[in-house]
Amino acid sequence: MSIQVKFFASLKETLNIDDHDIKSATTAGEAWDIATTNAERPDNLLVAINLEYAQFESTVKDGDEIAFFPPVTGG
Amino acid sequence: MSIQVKFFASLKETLNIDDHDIKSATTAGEAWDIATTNAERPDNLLVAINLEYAQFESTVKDGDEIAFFPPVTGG
Amino acid sequence: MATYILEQSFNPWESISEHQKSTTLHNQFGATATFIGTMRDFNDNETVSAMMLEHYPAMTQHYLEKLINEAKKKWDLLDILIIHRVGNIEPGDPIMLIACWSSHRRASLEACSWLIEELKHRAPFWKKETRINGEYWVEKNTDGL
Amino acid sequence: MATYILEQSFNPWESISEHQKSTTLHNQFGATATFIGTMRDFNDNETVSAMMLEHYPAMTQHYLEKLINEAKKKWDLLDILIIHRVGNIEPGDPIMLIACWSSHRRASLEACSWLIEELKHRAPFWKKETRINGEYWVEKNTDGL
Repeated sequence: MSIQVKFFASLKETLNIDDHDIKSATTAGEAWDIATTNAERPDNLLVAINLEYAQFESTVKDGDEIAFFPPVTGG
Repeated sequence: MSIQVKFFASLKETLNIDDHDIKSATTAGEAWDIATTNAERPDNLLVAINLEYAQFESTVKDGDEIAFFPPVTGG
Repeated sequence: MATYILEQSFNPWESISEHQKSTTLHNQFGATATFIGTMRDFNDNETVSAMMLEHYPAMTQHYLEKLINEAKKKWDLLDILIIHRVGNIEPGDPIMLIACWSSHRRASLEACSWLIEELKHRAPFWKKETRINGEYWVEKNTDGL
Repeated sequence: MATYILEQSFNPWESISEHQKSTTLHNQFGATATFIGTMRDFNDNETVSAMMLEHYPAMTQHYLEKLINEAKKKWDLLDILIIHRVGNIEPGDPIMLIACWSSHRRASLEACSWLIEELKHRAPFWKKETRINGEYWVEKNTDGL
């Protein structure tokens, strides 16, 4: 029983945090709080659940992959 | 003293006419009448004087190059 | 800025690549938008086996330069390349190439689209298609399609 | 339809040419619109000596395929090629390539412009620039500029 949590780009550096699993969470926002031990959410923070953009209120379930990252700047 | 008259594409074939000089004309329309011996002007006929699009009422002068052609279809 | 009217077939990607190398654009451009128009082997649901492209050389040269100057006034462009075929063309042959280089994407994209439409509606080229039943002059260009 | 995420520098014109040869498009396409985004050696009036492009591999692949499928629904396209660099990038390197093939010009031109904007606003890539005073994450993409 676990949820994978990933961080990217400036967010990963600012939080100084590695990708890791958490045991459970009911929403993406709760996953953030657990994974970062309640770090403040930056402005413009984006979240994806299983490779799709989601909201912090979106529900998560066992086995999900949740990613947090800043605005994208590719292209 | 002469004005060059040119014809292009389907127009040249339909009229069965070669590029030639005429002695004088006051307007592009008159140049058409003289050069084609009063052929009817086709719908969509275009005219250029010295490489710029013009009107049949546009004045022409000695030494001008007048071209008549159908709608362009390049690209 | 360069324009070429060619009587032989050309490789559009090599032409763009060579033009880009020949310029002093290195490390200045961030965006390149290109468009290639290619001869298909059918039109209006009919097989087209060959095409002849006639033009009015002096006016063509004048108009291509005029379009380039107008585009440079409208957008912040670093370079423009226009190539157009004339003469006998076979299916699969590129007919027209337009390439625009700029610092940022909007200028090159908008200029490229604008140049296509202006060239199609103002530059003195005429296409004659060889179809099964004979040769036909194309009567007019489609409107932005 | 193809997407490639590359860790090495690539020649955009050769990539398009090779892709075009590898497909069964021959004599069917009449229009090819392409866009190349290239790394410049300055940004915001500052010299940029290098760039690192990070991405979220699984989501990137998912999004590029999703964008291609959406574009195919919106326009009548014969083929699409998308290439995006990741890793360490040097000034003058192409970063992104989008090429669209269609029968008529409007579909490829509109799809190419749309794909650029969607990729820039949805695909999970992040740029970090090396400037004179250090390394800086690019905070957001310009809006269609």
